[in-house]
Amino acid sequence: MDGEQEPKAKVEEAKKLEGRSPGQLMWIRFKRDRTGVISAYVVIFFFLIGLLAPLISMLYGKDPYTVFADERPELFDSAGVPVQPNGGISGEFWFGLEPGNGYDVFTKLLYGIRNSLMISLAVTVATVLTGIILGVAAGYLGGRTDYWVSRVIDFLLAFPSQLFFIASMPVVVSLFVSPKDETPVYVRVVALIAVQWFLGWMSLARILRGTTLALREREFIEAAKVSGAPPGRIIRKEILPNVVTPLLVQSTYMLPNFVTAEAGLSFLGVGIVEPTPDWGQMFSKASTELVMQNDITYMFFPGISMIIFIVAFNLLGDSVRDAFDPKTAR
Amino acid sequence: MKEDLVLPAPREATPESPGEPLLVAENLTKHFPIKGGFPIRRTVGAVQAVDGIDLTVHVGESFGLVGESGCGKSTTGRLITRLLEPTDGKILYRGQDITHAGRKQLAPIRSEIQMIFQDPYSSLNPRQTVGTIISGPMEINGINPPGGREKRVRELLEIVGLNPEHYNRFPHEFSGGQRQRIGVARALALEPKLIVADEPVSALDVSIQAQVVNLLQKVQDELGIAFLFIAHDLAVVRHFSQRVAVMYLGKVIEVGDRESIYTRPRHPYTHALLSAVPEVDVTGDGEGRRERIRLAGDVPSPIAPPSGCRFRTRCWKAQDKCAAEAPPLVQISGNRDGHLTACHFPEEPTIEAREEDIVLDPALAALEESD
Amino acid sequence: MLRFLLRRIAGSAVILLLLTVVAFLLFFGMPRDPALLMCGKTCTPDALANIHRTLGIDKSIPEQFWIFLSGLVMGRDDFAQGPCPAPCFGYSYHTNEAVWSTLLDRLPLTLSLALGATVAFLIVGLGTGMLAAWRRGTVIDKTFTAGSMVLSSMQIYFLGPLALALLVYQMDLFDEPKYTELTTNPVAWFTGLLIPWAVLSTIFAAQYTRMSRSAMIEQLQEEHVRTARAKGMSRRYVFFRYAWRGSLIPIITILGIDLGTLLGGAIITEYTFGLPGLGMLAVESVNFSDLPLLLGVMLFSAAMILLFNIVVDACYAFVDPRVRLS
Amino acid sequence: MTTLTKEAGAPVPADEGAFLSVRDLHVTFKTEDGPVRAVNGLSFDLQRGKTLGIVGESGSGKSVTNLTILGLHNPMFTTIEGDIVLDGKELTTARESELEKLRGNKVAMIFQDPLTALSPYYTVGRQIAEPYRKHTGASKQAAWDRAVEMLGKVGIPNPKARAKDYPHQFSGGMRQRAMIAMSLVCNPDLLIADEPTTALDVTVQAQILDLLKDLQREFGTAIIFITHDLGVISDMADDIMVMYAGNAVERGTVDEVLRSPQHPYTWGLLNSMPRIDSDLSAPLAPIPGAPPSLLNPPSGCRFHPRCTFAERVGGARCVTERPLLGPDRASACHLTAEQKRTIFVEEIKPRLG
Amino acid sequence: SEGGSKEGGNKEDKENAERQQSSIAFGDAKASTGPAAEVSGAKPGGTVTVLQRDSFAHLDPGQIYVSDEMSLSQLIHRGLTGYKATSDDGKKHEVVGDLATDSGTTTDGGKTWKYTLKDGIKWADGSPITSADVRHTFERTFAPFVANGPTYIQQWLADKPGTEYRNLLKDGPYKGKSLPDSILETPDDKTIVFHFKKPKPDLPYALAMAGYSMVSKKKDTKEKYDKAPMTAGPYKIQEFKSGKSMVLVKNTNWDAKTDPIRHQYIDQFNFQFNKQFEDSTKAILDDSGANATAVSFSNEVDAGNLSKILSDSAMKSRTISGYQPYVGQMNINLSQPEMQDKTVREAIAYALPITPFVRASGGTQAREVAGGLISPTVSGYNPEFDPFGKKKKPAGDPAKGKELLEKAGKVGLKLTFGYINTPEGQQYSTAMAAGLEKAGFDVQRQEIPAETYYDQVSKVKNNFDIFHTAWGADWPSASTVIPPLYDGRQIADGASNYSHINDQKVNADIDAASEITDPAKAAEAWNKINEYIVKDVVSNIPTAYYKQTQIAGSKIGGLVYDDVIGGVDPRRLFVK
Ligand SMILES: Nc1ncnc2c1ncn2[C@@H]1O[C@H](COP(=O)(O)OP(=O)(O)OP(=O)(O)O)[C@@H](O)[C@H]1O
Ligand SMILES: Nc1ncnc2c1ncn2[C@@H]1O[C@H](COP(=O)(O)OP(=O)(O)OP(=O)(O)O)[C@@H](O)[C@H]1O
Ligand SMILES: [Mg+2]
Ligand SMILES: [Mg+2]
Repeated sequence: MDGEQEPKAKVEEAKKLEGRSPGQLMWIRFKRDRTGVISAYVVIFFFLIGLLAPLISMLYGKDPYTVFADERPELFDSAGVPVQPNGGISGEFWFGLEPGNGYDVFTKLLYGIRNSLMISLAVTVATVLTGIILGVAAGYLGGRTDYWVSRVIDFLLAFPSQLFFIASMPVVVSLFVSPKDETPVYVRVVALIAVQWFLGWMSLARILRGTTLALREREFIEAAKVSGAPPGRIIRKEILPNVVTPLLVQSTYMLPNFVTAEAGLSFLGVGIVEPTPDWGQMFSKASTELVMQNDITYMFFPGISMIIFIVAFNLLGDSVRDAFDPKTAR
Repeated sequence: MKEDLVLPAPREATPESPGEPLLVAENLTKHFPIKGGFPIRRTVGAVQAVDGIDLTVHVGESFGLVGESGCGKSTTGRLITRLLEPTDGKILYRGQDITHAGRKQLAPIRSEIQMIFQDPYSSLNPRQTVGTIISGPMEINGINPPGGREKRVRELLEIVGLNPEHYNRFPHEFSGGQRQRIGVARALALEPKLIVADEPVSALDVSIQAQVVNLLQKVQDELGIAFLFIAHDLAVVRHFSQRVAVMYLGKVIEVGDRESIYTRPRHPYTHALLSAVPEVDVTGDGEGRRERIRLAGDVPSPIAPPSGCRFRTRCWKAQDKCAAEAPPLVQISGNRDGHLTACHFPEEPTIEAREEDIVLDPALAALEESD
Repeated sequence: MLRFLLRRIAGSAVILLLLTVVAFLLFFGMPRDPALLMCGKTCTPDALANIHRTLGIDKSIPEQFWIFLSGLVMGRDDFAQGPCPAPCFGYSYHTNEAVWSTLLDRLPLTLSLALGATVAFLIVGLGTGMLAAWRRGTVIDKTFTAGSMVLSSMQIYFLGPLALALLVYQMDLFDEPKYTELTTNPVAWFTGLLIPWAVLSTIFAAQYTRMSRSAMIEQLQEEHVRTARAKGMSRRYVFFRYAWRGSLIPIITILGIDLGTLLGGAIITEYTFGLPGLGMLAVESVNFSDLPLLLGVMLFSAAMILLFNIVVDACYAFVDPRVRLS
Repeated sequence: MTTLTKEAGAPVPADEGAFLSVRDLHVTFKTEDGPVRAVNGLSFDLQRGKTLGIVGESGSGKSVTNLTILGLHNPMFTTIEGDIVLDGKELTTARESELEKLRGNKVAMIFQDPLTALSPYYTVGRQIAEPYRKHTGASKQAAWDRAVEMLGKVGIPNPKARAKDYPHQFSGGMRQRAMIAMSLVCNPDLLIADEPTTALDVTVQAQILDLLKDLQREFGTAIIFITHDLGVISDMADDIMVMYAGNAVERGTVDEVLRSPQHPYTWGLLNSMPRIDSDLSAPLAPIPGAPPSLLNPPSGCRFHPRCTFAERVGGARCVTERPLLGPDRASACHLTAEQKRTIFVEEIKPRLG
Repeated sequence: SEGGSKEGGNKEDKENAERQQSSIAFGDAKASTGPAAEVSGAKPGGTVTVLQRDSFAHLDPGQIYVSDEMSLSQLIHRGLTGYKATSDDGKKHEVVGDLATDSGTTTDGGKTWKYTLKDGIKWADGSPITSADVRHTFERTFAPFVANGPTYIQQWLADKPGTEYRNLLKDGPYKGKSLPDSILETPDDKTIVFHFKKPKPDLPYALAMAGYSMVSKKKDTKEKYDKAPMTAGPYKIQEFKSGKSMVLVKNTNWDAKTDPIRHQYIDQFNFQFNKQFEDSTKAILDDSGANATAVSFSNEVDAGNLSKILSDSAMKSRTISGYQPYVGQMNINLSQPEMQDKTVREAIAYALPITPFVRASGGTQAREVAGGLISPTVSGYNPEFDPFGKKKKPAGDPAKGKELLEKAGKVGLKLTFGYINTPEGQQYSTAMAAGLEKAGFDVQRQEIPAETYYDQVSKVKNNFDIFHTAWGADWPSASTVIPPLYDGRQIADGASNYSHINDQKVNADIDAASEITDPAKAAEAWNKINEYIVKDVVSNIPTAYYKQTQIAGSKIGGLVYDDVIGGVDPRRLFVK
């Protein structure tokens, strides 16, 4: 608490009549945290890369779909391994060429990041919305609603999630696709989002339910009730602004989890498939004999970039949490 | 447990409390169910938080409610503001039954019954500015004071002794006492007739407490607002309330005007309570030493309260009758008008020291004997 | 406590039942007909129908479901492959093996993988985490914190292939991971699983380092820990007796989830290293639209998760008397 | 008796006769927002067998002072200057192992909230027996027996069985009794009780206060008793030290401080406190304003922003110059002794009734 | 690289071509008399470890149709006829009588075939093998549960294409019905006579298939037989843990004197399953302990180790390689309206890059760019045939393709490309699609689950314009390639005429070639049809010939790449 002296404080008050909201305070605290700020820049960098991928590859002059193994056969052996050392890194192909069909790794990584982040972001948004709606409803309404939402959460948490993912992906995809056309990429994307969302919202909902339950006991909610506030208003004006903190903290932890989970699915071959570039699909390529036996350079591009991204995001998450809640030890 | 005795008319006006009865609670009861059991969850018991109490708060008066932790004071307050649904009994506000009124039915009187809370930290939404917090109730009830809500809020801030410039500040920028003032301003925003104040000062430092007590007193005097003032600090209640009820384990065991309760208590528990209050001897004359009563143990659990008189397990006068029969809350002989006591074997109406201290606590007794 | 456990078990049974329903429905949503797989090159509609009949998928879904359920409890003898004692999950469409025995068959690998890794990551993770908390603020602490941050952000599908590529293919230090029964050849069992264990436990250990460090630090700030210090108990005693006990609770919670998932089949790990455990079985059963197998694996995995939920609850009671006595 | 010493200038050597002697203690915490000077040049002494009451509002540094005596602050974030001499031994520079021998043995502590201050994981008996074993080297059984004995002493019915219970099975009052049993198990010479009754009900508080008094009489322990509540302190203490914002502002015996207080803050406290027998006609007279921030404390006298008597000092002394606490019975205020006397008698006392 | 056949070498091509000129003879009674000629240097005893990727899904002869099961079948099952190696290098063979006294006698140009069982032939339990068992074996192939084995003889007996043959004996022999003597005659315990409506000169070949090995009538347990069959070969199953392991031990009731084609040198075979190609290669290279006597029947050397092994002279004696009977081809679905334009098909043929397929399968050591549809292991192979210049331009000729497409006025044509959803399938299909798109096609890739891939593409009403399949000859004659794949009268669900080619000339030529009894002449006739299909009909674009390299432990003797089996010949192995 910043203690405050009434008589003296008046002079200063004239200068800063606007109070600083908790959000602003958090922002000030966050800005002081160097690790957090650097991590934030790294994370923003990745999102920028994703956003600007088409532009960058245009400037760079290649796209991630050109089969260089057929365009430039002299660069490859007959099994599709780049002949030059270090995965064929050269002034022309900055990150080398992908063993197999010989895609350009640089543009593929750009687009891979773009697609992965897009999907994960969408899952996060869907999850957050569901989490808010169900979590807050269960916490605030209590009783039957709470009971059933909690049971559903328990039930879904008992799901072997990965197993469910791989089992349901083909089903979900088949719901959308006409047998004539190629499975459009967006269908896979939607299916990925849907499947991850389906088993992804529970922990957030649970946390928000807890937060709401705790908030419901807070006296300012009672104060609103005593004034005759309808439930809608209480949720909107009193509860929602207060779940923003856990929401933000949780989302910063959730998003990298979704990124890795999405990559895991593509790695298993049930997510995004060739030739659509995707982080996870690159891992799946990286784990082929071709790469592991011949030249492991390729492996490092998706690997290192993902580690940097996840570490930065996790550090950012820690900083956000610290900024909101300076008590917790780090 | 239900009070099945004929009740004395609680609306009887006493000299100290002029005016109409504003709010009347009859046989007010709240039992919180305890869930449990196997294999199917069901109600296996109940916390008898409030178990059939009768209260009357008159227009413009301050009614104090004291008692130990867990005796049901807050529950009573929240029943009266209709934050909780009573299990049994009746609440009449200006003669109108609001016991089970829904949110819509309550709307017209919502603005007349307001509440002030104990915890200055949790009673204000940390994400709203002071202005939003205070104008909230007006907005909800569609009140548009002349000159606009903002002007009214600034006025209110002034009334509670805060700088009107604080309009755009957030609660965390205030100290505990100031927050409590914000809480008062919020309660005043609707120009209520009754304010339920649930331990409004117990979380504050002594040096700040008085600021808030004085403010409330001013509000009560100047605006004629009635208070249901809940506190466990007997001194504060004495200072603020014209009439006082003492609760024990979900029951009112004694009620009366301030004078009667503090100087002529009849219930043994009231005696014990008063004797336990540590006093500062500022004058140093030591005259009129008060009695010393040391009860044994804590308040029993409200889940399975003792039969008959609930205080009997800690009472030095308890007899078989106390276990068999719950004493009714009546005006026993020797009491002034409006001073009701629920006791089979009441004490003398004095707080003077007795010949021998009553020490029920075995350890204390042992230690004192060994001296 | 016992009642509580019984209730949890009953609740788990309900969840398993629901899960079976979902898995059933999911399967019927699958865009392939398992009979096609078995029908072979010379498939005729007649033959197909015949296979449908032998598989029992000509019956209505509720009917099949009911048959399946009763089989679980009482066993069945209406299979062409022979009698199927309880718990009867039926016979795999694809391999014609009894599902239950396939599950039991694959279990030792998954068990070895999960438990071995768990032992490793618990020892390493809790050890480093506590050391970091003990030496909070020192170089050791900072190194561990930074290291665990990076390692815990690793993914099996990166670290696994990387370890394989470097240790097995490029440097040829190890054999490719493979599973040998412990009883057959303990040395081969150990060496064969070394890399998967190492990879799995590196990632997990890093997570547990972080977790146990912050749990310890949180506990050390508890008031009762301060009381213990005020009583004159040594720092070591307070650290290991008071703070550690409390730090176990969040760790047990996560450990329960992790163990449940690992024992239900570490799909990506087994896939990465080509180990035919339950996780691989799951992938196979999905690939072959093998309903009985899929149901078996799903129920088994879910049962593991639920079992460990209950174990976690029991552990809470063991660690925390407040839970035990309530 | 408390002996009082000059605060500034050459520090007066510790009183030979005093059992505990604190001199010019400064405690500063490093925090994210800057250094918090929680205790700022505090000195006091305590004799064996006596009770020193410390009052002051929240955040005035009462707990910090006493945790410093036990050396319980995290050295990484805390700087401690000054001397703490306990029974002839300097504590601020003592090694951790020496402090360990002292804690729970010679000096014991009771904390405010017995629920969080007792470990939920071990039985009450074990927690009481632990320090006894450690400090006396008694056998497990002997320590347990001692724990049971102590529980009996503090009035836990059926102590043999209850010793096997866990703290959460105890009620609030019983927990505080267990806490007291734990602190007294090694017959400490000094007992620090940090608001031991704030979390309790009045009737239970009265039991506990009586218990402490009786036990003190029996064991001859010196007690530092921290509280907000002047009533409690007048009941318990021999001497009183009033703290405000990290400083002691007034010091004296109970009678002196409560009947002829000299510091405006003490007056404020007495005036703002409703009493069960005070005159109801006079309204309470609160201290205006709010406690200061320790991050950025007021200059000069730390009480001056809230002090209604500052003008009477003349000039801006209160704002610029920090008043010193004299020796013995003293108060840290720029008002002259005469002014203090007349103000109290004429303006304050009548209100107290 | 040019992806093509540089390293494959024209020398080898020629050698193969020459070898195929002399086709396999049908042996007489003398050639069919046991025991088989000793393998030079062989000695009895020892245990061999067999590392296999896939567990055996079927042990019932009637269900066996995949190569690793066929290899196993060489050791445990026996049929009426079999291939006898007539050279020590696995390259020369003769079809001889196995259980029968000779490879079969026909008096009417192949319509009636008579077989007589040898004396002293027994099941592993010691009971004699009689003509009743033979009759049962063929009759049960009509039962619905026998769904995975070959269907030649059933179709011939019923004289019906596709799956209609099943109507001849709907429930097999199990409901008391049997084939009439006019079709299958067993006049006594030792004699079996087949009556066909049309000449079937290839019957001795067909009977040599593992799928027509004998099933014991008494011990037939229907579906369950698939896990525990009665055996007659030199080895019997001691233990089989599906997905894990199998142990074969000597069958004491097997009499070398009755068997002209098998040996029984090894005491025991220990199979281990789930050994990926890398695992088995690594284990065998390790060559210590049990690995020194390790071999794999079907695992190839993995792509990563291949060039290392091929260039290591020390490994030479332990390495065997050769062609497999498979030929990859891109089917153009002629039922699709847009595909009926020959110019479009030619555009596809020119534009389609073959390199992606070669690449995805491990490079030129595993696949060789193909010119025609007949494998080098089959009589009639012509190494010179390459109408679309694929051997020179394996990455395709998009310019030419585009030109043709423009000529057809179909630039931007939507081309639905069904591909098998495996990592390899994904890889080559995307690159192929990219190549076709350069020629102006709009390629729609459609994934098909790997497990049901062939079921889906063999549906007549499938929606795919192009899809890739591979076909291997069941015996070294193009009669097992051309008719099942390109006979227009064979179009049916589940049949193998994937491109739905129904060309009058092809049909007529097939009929004619089928009746040629001289193997050499027949081979030439078949090749003509092949060239006509590729060049003139353009319904199937050959992609690659399959090649395979295998290795064995240093203590393994008798290691030979057998062309007919398409891998290690397990019968000749011994431990040095
Ligand atoms: N929502 C609830 N559910 C169950 N029990 C409750 C609930 N609210 C209160 N109680 C119980 O009811 C009893 C009375 O509670 P209440 O809060 O009214 O006491 P109080 O007199 O206000 O005590 P305090 O002085 O501690 O505030 C207590 O035993 C409490 O545990
Ligand atoms: N570890 C710490 N780090 C930073 N500041 C601290 C720490 N401990 C105490 N403080 C600060 O020191 C000041 C004095 O605290 P202390 O606990 O001594 O107050 P107190 O007088 O005991 O108050 P209370 O009556 O509320 O217990 C407070 O402002 C507090 O915020
Ligand atoms: Mg309360
Ligand atoms: Mg304190």
